[in-house]
Amino acid sequence: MYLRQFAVGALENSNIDNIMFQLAIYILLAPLVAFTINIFWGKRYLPRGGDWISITAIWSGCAFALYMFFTKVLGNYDPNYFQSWQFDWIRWGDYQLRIGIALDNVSLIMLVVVTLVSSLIHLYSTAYMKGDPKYHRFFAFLSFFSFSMIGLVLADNLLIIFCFWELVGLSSYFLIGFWHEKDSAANAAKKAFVANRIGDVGMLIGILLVFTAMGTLNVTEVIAGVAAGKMGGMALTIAGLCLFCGAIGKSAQFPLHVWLPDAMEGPTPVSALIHAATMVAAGVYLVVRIFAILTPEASLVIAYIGGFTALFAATIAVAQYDIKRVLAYSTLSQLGYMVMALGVGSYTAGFFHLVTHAMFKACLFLGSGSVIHAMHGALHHIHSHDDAQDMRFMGGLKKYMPVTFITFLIATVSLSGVPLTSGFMSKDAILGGSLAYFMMHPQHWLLPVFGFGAAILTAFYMFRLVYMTFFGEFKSGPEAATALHESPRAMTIPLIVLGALSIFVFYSFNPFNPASGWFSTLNPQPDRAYEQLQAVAAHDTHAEAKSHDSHSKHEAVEKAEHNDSHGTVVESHGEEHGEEVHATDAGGHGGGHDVHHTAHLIAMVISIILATLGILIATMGYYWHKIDPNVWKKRLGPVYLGMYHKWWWDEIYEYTFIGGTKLTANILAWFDGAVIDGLVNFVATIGRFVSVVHGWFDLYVVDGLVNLTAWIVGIFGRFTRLFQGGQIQRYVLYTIALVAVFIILKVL
Amino acid sequence: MNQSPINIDLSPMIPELTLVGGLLLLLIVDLLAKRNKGIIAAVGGSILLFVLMIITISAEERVGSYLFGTVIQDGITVFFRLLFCLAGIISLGLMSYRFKDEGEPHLLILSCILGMFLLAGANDIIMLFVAIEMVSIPAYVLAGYGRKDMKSAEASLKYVLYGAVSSGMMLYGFSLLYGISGATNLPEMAAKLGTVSGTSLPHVMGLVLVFAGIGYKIAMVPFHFWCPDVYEGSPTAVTAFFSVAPKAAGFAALLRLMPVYVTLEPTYGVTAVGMITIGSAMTMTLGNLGAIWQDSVKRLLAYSSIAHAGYLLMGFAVLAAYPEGEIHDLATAAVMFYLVVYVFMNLGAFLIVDLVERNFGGEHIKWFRGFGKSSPIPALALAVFLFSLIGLPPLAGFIGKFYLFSALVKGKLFALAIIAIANTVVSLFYYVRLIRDMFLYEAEGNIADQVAAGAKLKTLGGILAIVTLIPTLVLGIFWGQLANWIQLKVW
Amino acid sequence: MNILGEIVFWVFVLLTIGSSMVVVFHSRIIYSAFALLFTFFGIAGLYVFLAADFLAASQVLIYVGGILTLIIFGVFMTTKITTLSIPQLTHHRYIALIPIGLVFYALVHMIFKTSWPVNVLDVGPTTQMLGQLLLTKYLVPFELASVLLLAALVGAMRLARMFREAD
Amino acid sequence: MHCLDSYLFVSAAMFVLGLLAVVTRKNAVSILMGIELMLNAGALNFVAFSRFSTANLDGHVAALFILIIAAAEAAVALAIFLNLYRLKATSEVDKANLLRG
Amino acid sequence: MSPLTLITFLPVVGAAIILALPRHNHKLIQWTALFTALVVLIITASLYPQFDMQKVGINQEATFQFTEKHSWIPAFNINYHVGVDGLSFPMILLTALLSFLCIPASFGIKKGVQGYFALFLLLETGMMGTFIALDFFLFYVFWEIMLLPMYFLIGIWGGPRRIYAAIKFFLYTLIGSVMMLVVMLMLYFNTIDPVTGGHTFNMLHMMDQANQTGIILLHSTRIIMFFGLYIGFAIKIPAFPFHTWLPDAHVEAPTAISVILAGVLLKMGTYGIIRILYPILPETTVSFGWFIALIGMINIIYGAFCAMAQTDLKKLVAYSSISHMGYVMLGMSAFTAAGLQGAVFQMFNHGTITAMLFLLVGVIYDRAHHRQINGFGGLANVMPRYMGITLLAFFAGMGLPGLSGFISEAMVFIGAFQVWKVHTIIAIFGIIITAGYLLWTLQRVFFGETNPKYLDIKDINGRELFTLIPLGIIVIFLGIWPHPVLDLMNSSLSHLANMMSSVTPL
Repeated sequence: MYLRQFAVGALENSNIDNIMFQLAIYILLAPLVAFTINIFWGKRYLPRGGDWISITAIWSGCAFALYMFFTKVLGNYDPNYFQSWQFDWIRWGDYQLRIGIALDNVSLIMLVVVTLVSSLIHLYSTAYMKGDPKYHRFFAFLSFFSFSMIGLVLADNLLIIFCFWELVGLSSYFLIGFWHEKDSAANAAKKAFVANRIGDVGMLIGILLVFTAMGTLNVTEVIAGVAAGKMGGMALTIAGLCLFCGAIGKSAQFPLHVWLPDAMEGPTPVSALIHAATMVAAGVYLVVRIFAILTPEASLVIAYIGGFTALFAATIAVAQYDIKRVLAYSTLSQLGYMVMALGVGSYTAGFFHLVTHAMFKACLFLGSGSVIHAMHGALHHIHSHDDAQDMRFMGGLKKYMPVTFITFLIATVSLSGVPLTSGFMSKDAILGGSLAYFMMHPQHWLLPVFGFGAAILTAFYMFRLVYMTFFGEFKSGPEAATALHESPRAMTIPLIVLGALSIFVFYSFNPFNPASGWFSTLNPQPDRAYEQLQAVAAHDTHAEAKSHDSHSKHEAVEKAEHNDSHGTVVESHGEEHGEEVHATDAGGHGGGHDVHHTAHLIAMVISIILATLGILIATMGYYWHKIDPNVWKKRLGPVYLGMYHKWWWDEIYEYTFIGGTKLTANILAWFDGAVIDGLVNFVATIGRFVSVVHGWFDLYVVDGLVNLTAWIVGIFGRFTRLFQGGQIQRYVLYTIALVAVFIILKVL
Repeated sequence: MNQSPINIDLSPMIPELTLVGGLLLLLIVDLLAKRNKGIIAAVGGSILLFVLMIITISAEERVGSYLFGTVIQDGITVFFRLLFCLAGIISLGLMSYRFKDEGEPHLLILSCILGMFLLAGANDIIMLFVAIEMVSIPAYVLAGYGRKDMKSAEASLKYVLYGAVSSGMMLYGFSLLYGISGATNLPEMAAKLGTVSGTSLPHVMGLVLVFAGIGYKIAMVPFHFWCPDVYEGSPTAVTAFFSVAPKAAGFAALLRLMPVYVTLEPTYGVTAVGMITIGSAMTMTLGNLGAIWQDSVKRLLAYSSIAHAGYLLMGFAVLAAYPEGEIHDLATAAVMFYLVVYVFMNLGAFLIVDLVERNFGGEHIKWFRGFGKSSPIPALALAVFLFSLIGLPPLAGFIGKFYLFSALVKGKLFALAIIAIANTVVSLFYYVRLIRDMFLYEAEGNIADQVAAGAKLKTLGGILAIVTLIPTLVLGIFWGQLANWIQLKVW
Repeated sequence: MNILGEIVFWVFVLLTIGSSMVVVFHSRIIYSAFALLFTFFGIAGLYVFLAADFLAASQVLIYVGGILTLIIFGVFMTTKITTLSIPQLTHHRYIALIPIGLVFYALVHMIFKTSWPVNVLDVGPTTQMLGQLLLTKYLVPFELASVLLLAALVGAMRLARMFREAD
Repeated sequence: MHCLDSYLFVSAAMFVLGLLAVVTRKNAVSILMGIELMLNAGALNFVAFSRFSTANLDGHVAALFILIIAAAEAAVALAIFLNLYRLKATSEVDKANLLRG
Repeated sequence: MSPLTLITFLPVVGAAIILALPRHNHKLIQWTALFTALVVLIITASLYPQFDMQKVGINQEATFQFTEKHSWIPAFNINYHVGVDGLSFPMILLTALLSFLCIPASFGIKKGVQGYFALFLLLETGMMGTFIALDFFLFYVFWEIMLLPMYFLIGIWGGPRRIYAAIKFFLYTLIGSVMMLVVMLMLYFNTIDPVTGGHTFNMLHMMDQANQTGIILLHSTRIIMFFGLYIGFAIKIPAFPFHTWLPDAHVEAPTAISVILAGVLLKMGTYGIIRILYPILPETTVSFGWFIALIGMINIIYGAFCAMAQTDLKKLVAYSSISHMGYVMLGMSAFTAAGLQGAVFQMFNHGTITAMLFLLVGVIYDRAHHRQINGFGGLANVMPRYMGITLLAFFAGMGLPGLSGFISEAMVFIGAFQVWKVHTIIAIFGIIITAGYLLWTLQRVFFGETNPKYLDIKDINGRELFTLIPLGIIVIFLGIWPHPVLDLMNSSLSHLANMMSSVTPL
């Protein structure tokens, strides 16, 4: 009764009637229900461990998501679509913290991506996890993850984003540590959670900064608040970077990247779902959400972190032998791309890459899962304890697993950025964006270098992987080969679907111009709130600086010239108004659109060349065997070692942060026991020393009065007793002496 | 010389006269009785004290000073007389366990009480001196009552020597005061000394030396040395009596002497407040420190009683600081309230210690280990008394301390309050140690069987335990009545 | 006062102090006890000089006749009597001198630094006045003293009986 | 001319000597003698003040009571000494040190 | 008679009944105790619908609820004055709940059953009384009443070093309460009852500056009083550096007593600060807000680090309590509605969460007879239900969203950050360390190969589940829908926040 009172009080202002929200809530809660049922009753009472409940929940959710997507996104084609539903969650004083669901194009697209990939992986898992003793629990956790991820996507409020953010971390923890009997899995789970927490601390601080300045956490209101000038300058930069810290953790950007490769200890479907397609993209999604409030300085930092991660992770991927690790580093690298894209202001490109990457990377992981599944069977057949994930034991698998091979190849091509794939379009957009940024700000030449460097390495290591796995001879012996087989249909269907979705046609009918596709149309670059504010301030003097003509098309050369002149204008102006330089510098949003087109073309050419080059080198090394990788290993020397050992970051962290923390803990615990507790033990130590001689200390003090006070008091107590020696005449003497002293001192 | 007819009103002396008469009667009965002399004397003495209480209450309204100002009767007198009777009755009960066949100890206690009665009303230094000796001399004998007990003999020796020296010093002090004031009557003396501006040397030294006598009676540092030895050596029942009644009498005397003390002006840097504050601080500190390592529970309680004297002296410090007015009355009431509470809890504690000693043959702390398990009821009672001595609510001891602290805080003697707090904490060590030994430890070694047999409070013991326990518990919660009554006495 | 009186007074003073010192310092207890006799006499003499006739008489009667006898009995009963030269030991004599010396210094300082009130009593027989005081103003202490003596008697008897029973 | 000061001096000397006896003498009876000295010192003071300073006889009364009390005290003290001697076969006070601490 | 009086003294009646029961009939004693606690819980719960959430309380006598006021000791103007407001009501709910749940958790006690349950019920009286008292003297008396049963419960039924722990607990808390006593008297003598004109112990009168006179109006005195009260309460919290009694007491105490100790007794410290220190000395408190925030921050970080280094599971939980109480201090140091409400909510949540943790430690201790974290390993497969609940409790302790701890911590951070930026930022890093030690512990206890010693260890049983599941449900429910508790305190604490923000610091 009273609960209803709360419920009514909290929900009265909501417009829950809307079918969209009803569907969204269904999509959100169905997996939660599935989780609850499965975790409690799945094992004992439900057939098949209740997997069908989870699958029903997510597939129906996927269907509804697609329905919403087609009715709203494709049906209406409204770039400014926005709807939200709220209720108040926490109240203090007069303030109500309202949370709820926000639906717009971005969230709907993400919803589709998440539910689709998740649905496919649920299906895949039925085969992959078959026979596992904790089969029901796996599905329960998958459902739980789906719930958290969908919640993250739908959330309209930074605090609730943070909540689901933590919950996806939690489900990731459970799923990485799914085989917790293995120490490595348990360690990896812990590492993932703690690394995420570190990022979350930053995010929390960012949330607090935002809340303190604006009194709201609703994303829309925050953006409006920034536009209204409630927060700006340094504070906004810091807040933006703090929020981005969360993304660093979740999307495993440098320097918190170390957890993701280890997270591959989880079952492969988990790697595909969480650590490739969806959860790790949450960081990028967050940046997408807060894109409008990022200041140029913040963006720049973001761009560098992303770019560095992209290249850095790619170098490591080159030298790995574990099939999943290669993919993991590749994921890191691609996430770096996305982050860099957002950093340089290529909002659409970044988000686009998120979507395409989700598809082909999920496909790759599932494909690798299929391979591992097969290898596992084969190695088990010959009673070998070799690592089923090590590519050095594979080879020639295309013959045995044709479906896997083909889908894998499509995804690889897509990832490598070969034309006619989705990956080509999105990656090209990113590279174009970074190049454009460089062209506007030549001092940031490193960003395109990162991008293009990563591109060639990507093509190389992906084809290296394909060659080592699918081509050549099977290296575990013919006997094992007899046990190799194509995976069951439950596994191949998702592969086919995802492989298909890696083709350009689903995103844009022009394979070389993603901008003409529905995606870009629906996701135009949002106005930067910060910039708007600056623009208002600069309105009188620089009307042209805030040109928002986002669809203007000019000749490339003209654009370049225009941009140059524009740049100079800005710089000359900057001498007078320092802040506004940054305002117009911001990712080249203003005049930068023309540059984008130029850069886009240049980038396209370069990236095709680089991809070809990368593929060529891989082919030379691993297919034609024209180049001996071992020779190059020696030749590269320490560089190779660095790549192989992941540039020693794990070791560095182990000895600095982790070791430092444990050391601090031990020191403080010692401090607590030794110094604070008692201020005592110092004295007690001396006391114990004395006790060796006298023996009374242990008898009395350890007997219950271990305490400095007790000790001192005890000493005085003993002292007092000295005067009570049993000689009555001495007593009289003491008395007289004290009286005499008193009289002499005080009276005379 | 003035030969006018002398008209002496002896009516305020009715309680004392009754007591003397009863005492003589009991002496005769004692001589005639053949058996159970002690029980007869104890019962008779208790009846006598009970009658005295009735007489005292009925003579309550006769306020004023009598017999040429040597005797005063007011609420405080009445209060103390009732208190002495109460302590006397409980002590006689305790004594009758030990002295079943001897009447004299009971009679000596009664004569002690006679001295106390006079002390409570003494208003003249000669009266005071004689009354104090009247309290002391039977006490010397009582301390030596342990039959063939070396410790008891030693206790009485120490008691008599220390007591005699103290009274010698007090006497010398009185003579000095008499010399400079020319009066033996206390109010007169105070008035005389108050009119003299500044303070002369004999004034200071006289008061300091008098302090020796009073301080000895209340076991105040540095006149406390006799106390632990005498308390330990004397028979437990006697110790119980010593620890409350003569001490309370000493405080009564100090209360009477306060007007003289407050005449001290800080010419020599010595004031009554300073003297009493230092005395109080030293007393409680040394009392508590001394108690810490004691293995004899009687000795422990002796030190604890020293400490409690220190707490009580805090009230006197406030009295000295505020010679009259609201705060003065509050402090007086606080001291009196504490004394009531103290009588109950201390006698109660000794009751249980006596029980242990009678059953096991010793009061060393080892006999208390495992006592809580073998005899839960006496142990629980002792725990209550000890917690009350610590001053934990909701027990009476807390209220007593609370009252004293209120007086201190109101009188703004914060330094003393802080010392008292520190002392309360120190006192925890030994009280809690005893409680711990009773409840948390097992009996050790060869005495385990004996302890495990337990000890039971028989009829008399049970009655005495209830008589002491109920006030200790009830006064912790419903103390308003008593406080009101005491305040009425003070006004 | 005449010169003779003066001389006699100082003789008494010297007798009192000197015999006191013998009491305190002599190494034979019997000598101490007898020296105490002279002290009491000396004080009685001083009482005479102070015009306290009744007191002087009481002093001689009670102290010399009663208490001193008691003390000498005490000496004999608590020591094994072989000769008259019963040695008595002393301890911490020198350390005791310091505080006690300080007390003495303080007292002497006080005595000679203070201007005592001067209010001289007429010389005359005091016995009657004392009697009156004792029966009026000091009636209660007077009576009490008798009870006190009774109590002391009972107590002493009791202790002594214990002494006897112990045999 | 003998005056108040000389009496007071005598009394002070006796008081101090009495104290000295109490503190230094081992024999209980000697200590008792010291106590008697102290009491007499007090009495002498009373009488001297009565004569020179206060002009009343209260001092004499006090001295009288001191006499009585000294007697009572001496009686009890001696009984106690006897008791101790009986049990310990000594009258030396410092031998009685069972009770301490 | 107010129902509050009923719930306070009913346990004493129960204790008396228990003492009258035959000594060796353990079943009867246990069920009597359970029944008593159940009745208390039912009465307390039945107050919930009657509680008017709009009423303010704090310093307005008229808006306290279920009040009862009798003259107790007229001589000192002491009243039996009880009542609840939004600050104390959640606390009595918590007390009634935990007291009830702890009784089945104590059914394993075999020694001195009668004494145990009697003391336990006496303890419940002390706790209830402390939370409902509106008269300072009454508060103090109840505060001290808690001490004795606790001493015996730890000292008699505790672990091997129980005596040491009991005495340490006793000494520390008594030192604190004596400090409180002096300040209480200072306040008493300088507060005028507006009606009678005499001195008063009424807290609500003390809160009105118009009633204060004399030296307590001096800044220096107020600072002294602040620290007197602060130390009195800080020892109970326990705030750094007075915290060292806690790990010892917890390690030695029997499970149920640890639960009560951590679940209710620690709250008394912060409750006392908010109930007494804040309204009575507002401007002094505001001036020392930085200090409270600093101590809160140190508690969070320091407690977490110390927890990380522990090898004893119970000690780890004990230190985690220290860390979590730091959030309460941090929250209340900001004097904002969010911070205060977060702090009180955190008190409630910590009560439930830490109760679960201690109960869980008790469960494993009953089976393995040790608590060494490294001595387990791989329990996940043999005790899956146990692990599930442990995970819930651990993650709640970590402040994971969806569980109650998150909301209170978030509110604390939001509230505190507005005022104490640096303190809060440093404190936020505590959540990393918290996650670190809790996950590390999970790993060492549950993951890896199953320790062969414990292959046939029994999973959690029905009685244990009975104590844990209600707490688990509360933790989850309040994590999703915090209003039932948050709304209780909203008006009271908003009022307090307004009070605190309207004063001018020294």
